[in-house]
Amino acid sequence: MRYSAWQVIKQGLNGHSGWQAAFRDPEPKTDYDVIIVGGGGHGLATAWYLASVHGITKTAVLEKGWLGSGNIGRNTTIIRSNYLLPDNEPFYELSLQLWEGLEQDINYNAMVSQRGILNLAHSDAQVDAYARRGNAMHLAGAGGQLLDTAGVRKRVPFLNFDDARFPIKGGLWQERAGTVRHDAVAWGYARAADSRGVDVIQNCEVTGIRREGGRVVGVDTSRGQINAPKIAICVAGNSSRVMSMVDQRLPIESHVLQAFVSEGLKPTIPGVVTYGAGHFYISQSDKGGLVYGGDIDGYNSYAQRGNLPTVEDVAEGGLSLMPMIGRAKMLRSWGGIMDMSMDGSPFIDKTDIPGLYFNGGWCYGGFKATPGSGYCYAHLIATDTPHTVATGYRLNRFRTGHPVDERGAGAQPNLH
Amino acid sequence: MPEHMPNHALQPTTALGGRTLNTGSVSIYEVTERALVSLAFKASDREHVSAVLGGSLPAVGSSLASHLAGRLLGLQIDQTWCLIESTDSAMDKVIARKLSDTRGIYLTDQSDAWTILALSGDTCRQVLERLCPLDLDESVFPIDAVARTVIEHTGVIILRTGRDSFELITPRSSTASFMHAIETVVEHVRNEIPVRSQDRQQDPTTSNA
Amino acid sequence: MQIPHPLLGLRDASEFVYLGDASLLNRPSVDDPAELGSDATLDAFHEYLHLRHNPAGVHKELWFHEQGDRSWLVVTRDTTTHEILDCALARDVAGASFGAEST
Amino acid sequence: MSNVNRVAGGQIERSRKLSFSFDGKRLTGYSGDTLASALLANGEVLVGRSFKYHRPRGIVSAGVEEPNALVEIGTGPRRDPNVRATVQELHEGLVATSQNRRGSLRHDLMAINDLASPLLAAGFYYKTFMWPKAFWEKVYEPAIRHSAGLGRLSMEPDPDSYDKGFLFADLLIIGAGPAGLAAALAAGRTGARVILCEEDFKTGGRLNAERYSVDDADAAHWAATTTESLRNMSNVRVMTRTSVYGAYDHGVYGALERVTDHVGAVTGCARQVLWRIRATRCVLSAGATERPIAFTNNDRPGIMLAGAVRTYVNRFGVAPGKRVAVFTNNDDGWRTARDLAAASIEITAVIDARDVPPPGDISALQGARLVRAGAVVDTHGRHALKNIQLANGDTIPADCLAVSGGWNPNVHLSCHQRGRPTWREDIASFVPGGVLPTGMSVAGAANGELTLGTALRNGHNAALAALETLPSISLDAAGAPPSAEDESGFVEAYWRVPEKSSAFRLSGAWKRQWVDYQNDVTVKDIKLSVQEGFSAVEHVKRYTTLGMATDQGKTSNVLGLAVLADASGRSIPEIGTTIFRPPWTPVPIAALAGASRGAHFRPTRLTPSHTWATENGATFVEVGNWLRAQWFSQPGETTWRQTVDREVTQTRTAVGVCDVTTLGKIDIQGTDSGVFLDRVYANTFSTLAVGKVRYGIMLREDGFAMDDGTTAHIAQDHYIMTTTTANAVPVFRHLEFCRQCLWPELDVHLVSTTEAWAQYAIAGPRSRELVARIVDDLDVSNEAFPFMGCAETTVCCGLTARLFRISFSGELAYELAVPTRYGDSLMRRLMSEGKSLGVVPYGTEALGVMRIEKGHCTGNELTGQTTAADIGLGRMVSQKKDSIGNALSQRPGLKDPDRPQLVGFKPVDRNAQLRAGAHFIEKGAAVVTANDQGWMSSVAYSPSLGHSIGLGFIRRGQERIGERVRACDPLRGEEHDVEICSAHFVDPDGERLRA
Repeated sequence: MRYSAWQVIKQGLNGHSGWQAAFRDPEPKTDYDVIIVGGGGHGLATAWYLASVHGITKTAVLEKGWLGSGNIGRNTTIIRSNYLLPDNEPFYELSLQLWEGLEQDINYNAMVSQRGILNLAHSDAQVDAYARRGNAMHLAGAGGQLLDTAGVRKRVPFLNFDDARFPIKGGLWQERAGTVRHDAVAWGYARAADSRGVDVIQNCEVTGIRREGGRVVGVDTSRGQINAPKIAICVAGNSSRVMSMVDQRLPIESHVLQAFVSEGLKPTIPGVVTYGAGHFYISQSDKGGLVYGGDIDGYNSYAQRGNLPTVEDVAEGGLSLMPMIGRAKMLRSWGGIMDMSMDGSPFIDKTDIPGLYFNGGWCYGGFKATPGSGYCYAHLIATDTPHTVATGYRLNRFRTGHPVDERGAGAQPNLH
Repeated sequence: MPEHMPNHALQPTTALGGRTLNTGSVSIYEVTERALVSLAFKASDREHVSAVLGGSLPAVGSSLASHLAGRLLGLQIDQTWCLIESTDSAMDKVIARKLSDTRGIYLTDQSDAWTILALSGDTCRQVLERLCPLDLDESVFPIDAVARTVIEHTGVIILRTGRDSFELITPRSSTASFMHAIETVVEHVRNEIPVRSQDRQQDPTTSNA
Repeated sequence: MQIPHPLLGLRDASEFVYLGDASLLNRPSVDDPAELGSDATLDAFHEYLHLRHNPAGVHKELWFHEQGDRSWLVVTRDTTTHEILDCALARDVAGASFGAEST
Repeated sequence: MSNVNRVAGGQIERSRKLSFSFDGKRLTGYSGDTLASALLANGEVLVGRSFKYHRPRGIVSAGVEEPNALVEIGTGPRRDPNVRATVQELHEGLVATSQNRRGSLRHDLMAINDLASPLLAAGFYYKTFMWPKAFWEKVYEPAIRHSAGLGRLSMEPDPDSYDKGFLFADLLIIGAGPAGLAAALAAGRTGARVILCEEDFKTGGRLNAERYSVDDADAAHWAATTTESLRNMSNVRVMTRTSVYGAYDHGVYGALERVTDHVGAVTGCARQVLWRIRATRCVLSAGATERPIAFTNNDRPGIMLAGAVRTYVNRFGVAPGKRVAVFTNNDDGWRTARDLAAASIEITAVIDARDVPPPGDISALQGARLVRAGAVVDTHGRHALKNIQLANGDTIPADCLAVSGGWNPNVHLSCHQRGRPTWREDIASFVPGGVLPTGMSVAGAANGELTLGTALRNGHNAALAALETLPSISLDAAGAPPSAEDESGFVEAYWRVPEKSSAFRLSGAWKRQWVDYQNDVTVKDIKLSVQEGFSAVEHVKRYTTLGMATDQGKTSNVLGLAVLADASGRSIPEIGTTIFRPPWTPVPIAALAGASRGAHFRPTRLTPSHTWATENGATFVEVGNWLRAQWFSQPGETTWRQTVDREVTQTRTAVGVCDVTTLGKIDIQGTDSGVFLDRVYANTFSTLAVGKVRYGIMLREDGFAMDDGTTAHIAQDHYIMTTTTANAVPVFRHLEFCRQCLWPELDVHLVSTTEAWAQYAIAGPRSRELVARIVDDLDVSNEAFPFMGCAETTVCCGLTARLFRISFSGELAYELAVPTRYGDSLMRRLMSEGKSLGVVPYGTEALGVMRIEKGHCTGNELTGQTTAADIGLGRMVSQKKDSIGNALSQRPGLKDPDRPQLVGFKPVDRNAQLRAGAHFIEKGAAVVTANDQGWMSSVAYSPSLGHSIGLGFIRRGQERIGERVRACDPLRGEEHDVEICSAHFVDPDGERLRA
């Protein structure tokens, strides 16, 4: 059923009795062309682009819990393409362009809202770094503006310009950035892929990866064996757990990232603002909650919960940057498992095992990459060659000495 | 009098210029006539060092008085710091001369890296519980206990000198910020007293009657 | 979290700085400088520095008591529950047969 | 008329009358009232509007679970949005304002949303607003954003202060109701360190709200006297107005104490204190929350939870209505009716969903309609309830309907780690289950023990069981538990009234049964969610927003599960709950930040010459946490460039002094210090003679440059390392890692001495003359004290000092260090002694200009992405030894000759001003990523050369000296042709610094 305003009115007048399930709840078949392990945003997007771009529809997406129960279901919903390095910027720009056409592409309103992002600078060196980054964005066609203090004040007058410990020296503004209703991305991709015949299978946990003659041939799951010549791993924070089934160690550690939402408030913050002298970023959801976060807790964890020092650190950054949010109240906090890579950049690559593909290492930046990741992963699975904007995301790049280290923090995942 | 008194013409300054605060229930003053020297050694040499120090090497977390080098603070398994009455800025050399055997013991004068604040008074523990992440209950942190920790993003060494008195040793460069943090809490604790006592009157007296 | 410091008792994790897997104690040794750039050396350092078991479960890891006694600790912790099973001074672990049990 | 609904009794202080206002209307109440009880006393039934449909709403509860009665408290910058009227204590002059309305509360223009509600079902927005594309952000979304949201932020900085603290206990007791008080009493008597936290301003919990007896005394009185005796125990800390909001790892709990909210603003006080409580054991005695029943139009003002109705009558002396009806599925409804009757309030009906005879004595309920196996099928009244309708069509007048659907134990904190609650059929609710937070046990109603006597015993026993494991605690002193009768409490699961006609017809479209009041989630929404395939509990929550409002579903979640179970043909335990996450109740962001905000966000570090610099016209700049002098303006100088040019020129022609104390200094001692340095630096140090300094480059293990600086061999087995200002802490940490974790066998010791020494760079052709005037006996001639020499010496007649002949400016230069206490005095001395030499102080800006003129790297170049080779120091990476990073620096990607290399850049048009951050593109090539050749990292105007110069990285830069490329800056719309040149713009052969 195609969604439209007319349909909403029609169904509304009809007591909503005509709405169908957004996606089927199919039983797994025994054979597919491609199995995607992981029913999060990236896995579902991959399934959609495999179907819509490459015509591969005999695909199963296997999700161990409920659809979208991973990081697509708990993040701060920011999309942007304001990266520095040539291995990153064109990829994120592709992703942003896909966001811009997403709703028409999948006939689902995921509320892509391009309200802009402002990254603040608090030293001359930071202004220089943003200039370098802003130019890299322009080279990749992503746009962007460098604002001075007055320009920042004009756009976000309620920041701390008066008694800031680290005064605002300027900022990098990307107008096309913004936020998206995160759960709806998973639902929209699932519905679209389902409409092309893809089986989206929930409550189906992969317990083993089968190999014959060196090649992968299928997976064992909590719902039986499922076969396919191509198996695409896309499990974010659980990457190491799944890859350990084929005895692979990865350049990845799993860490916890907390995020926070305040009680609902009338419109307050127009776009996304990030603090450059502390770890803090914030936006406001359409329901009125201030959605904010900061740094990861910093220790390996699969517990999906964090601890107080980070909660406080984030609040300190927030109050320093915008003291007017002091009386907004934190309503809820949550923690997700981040697949932190050694250089802060992801992997979209074939593994050494024929037929086995790997997508992961998105750190805490995976949400904005969802369409781009799905698009490039689908390209890799369908053609066995990396997409041109994703050639840097190789698994062996640390051995060869080609890290994609946006922060320059080196091989320590919790610093990225 | 320190043994080695330079007669140079430069004037010393302290981080707070000797500023003090006294509210009646809390007093804070900057201790200026004190030197701080670290003694570093291999952890496996602790017995030897203890012997050199006359058998008085404190465990990590505690302090004790030494006739050779003032109060010894056990701060690391391989470092003991000496807190000595002195205005000499090179007490490392003075202590080195006093020790019978300095093999394997490395001294560094740290007097000028730190500010020492003496905090005491009836409500000083109430003040500290809003600043210090350590359990300062006497059963856990008795007199002479010492610990290094962090207060308001600033490193600090806390030494308990009495039931209601402490010395806080904090990096010199950020002393003003540190002092501000303490003063703020001192003021809050003092001004809360009437708010809380007003409240106590209401609480148990009412009933259904 | 509270780290059960072997010398100091429970101390708040906010006093510490985390590094990562305690296998970082097992730095490969290069006795012959001529081997510095060899494939075998690069493989060994690459695996040492970059590849992780990243277990969901018991994990030995390095924490530095920066706002405390400046000791590096090897903490044994369950990454699924955060329960801490053991804590030792890294200097005592280093040089012992740590390598064998970590891999 | 004021306080029209006040009845006799209650625990308010009638002698202390308080005036307050609501939406501008002046009203009065009493000390001991909440805002909610005072509003009800004044007959203010309509207090707010719902989130989505802007339905009129009244007070539902008497506690933190309140979904409806959210108001703004205070005015100006202290305006506090989304405050629960049921928690806010009344104080003199309190100003409350209703929220989420356009126009007045009574005539909210947005109420039109309710008319459109048939279209606005769960998830409608995912299906529309997609055309035309641009309209989402410009038209639809702003409208949605504006009608959603609740209270308003003031948009001004919060003027109040907040403290944060740490508390420690053997036993933390969360909730001072009957179970909590019994636990505290038992634990307190044993001598254990106990903290008892209660979020209400009064301890006692339901004891204050019911007509119970404990130990044969009035229960509220027992609570008060017990609390007083607890307060008198030195080992017990009773904390009221303190909400424990989160259970974190290893026995750490977050708690928020409201210090002044009950009296209004108090200057010089912390408004709230955020406590981190570390407790070895914890008893969670957080009580239970009553839940409503879903029936058509169950959200009208006047429809309240039955327990709350009792609270208002018994505790606050307020009748929530003049004619009250009761709808219940358990005995509590009857208790409500009897308590109200005892207060002479008219009961019009008691409708019991169960088919059972009325429990207990009903003699007081004469005149009321008593219905067995009954149901309320609809209600009427726009801004206030007028009547209710029964299944048989009868209409019963009521301005208040007390509803009891049973009680949900407050399991939240038990689930903050891995706990998953388990279903208990007998009370039709979830109780704590799975793995509780370390050290926690649960007692009383929170554990499903919903009767008083049991709760008291349960609390007492839980405390003893918790303390049993602790050493040196004597349990004998605990005494016997308090005693009370167990009241009847039989509940029969009954969730919602069956709908009369199909709701899936337009005629029934406006007939809705509310589940989540605040977010306007109805039974229909949950059914639709299931119909569309969103039937996992998390999907339902996200698709309908059930339980996502400010109350986090405290009253609605279990009811929602029951509706979901019904709609999807599963049992409630099969479905399970959503995950409970901190905080239990909302916590102001300001409280979480505490004092670390504004100018005090982070400590400020001051250099030894700070006072002097302030006196001498310095402008300061933040470098990490340090404040450093950026430049020293002199009278007549109108731009900073004038000042900086003068400082550079004066230094290069005479002598300049700069405070470089902020550079990290590490004292390295021990017999293996040289070996250690060889292993941590890429280059060799063990060959360095005493009295010499060497420049060192330190790599990370991955082969990229980490930091650079000089290390001086000051004495046998004693080195002094310097690091960059920014890396002082990470380098020290790294060195300790190397020392303790990699090579513990080495005899080497590290002490940070950054702050112990005030250090000044003295640079320029006349620096030697100035230094000679300061040092006592040291021969500073070029022969005796050459470039890269160092010495311990004395200055100014006997002061210990260290002198290093090193240069960052490229001039003849020294760095002189004295104990920090003499730093101020030495600066003054240098200035007075140097006056005749033309001395000038210079700041970080001039320092920056001079280092760019010399091609020295700073953070702009050492970005963590560059190798030693990239910055032209590849030959320093010794291949004769294994040191940190030497091996991996030989990976192909790091040795690639095509990597961008550091070189200098001059504008072809010497008048052009270069820009850091520009990218290099070949002539004629398109300005796109594929043609990106590198970037400009640092730029300065060189007063020595008279034009703009830059340092930057460009592919194969060293081979391309003399080549011209474009420095493109599309970000700022600029582009300049530049010439690639040596990075050493001034004195390339280093003659000056060796002079």
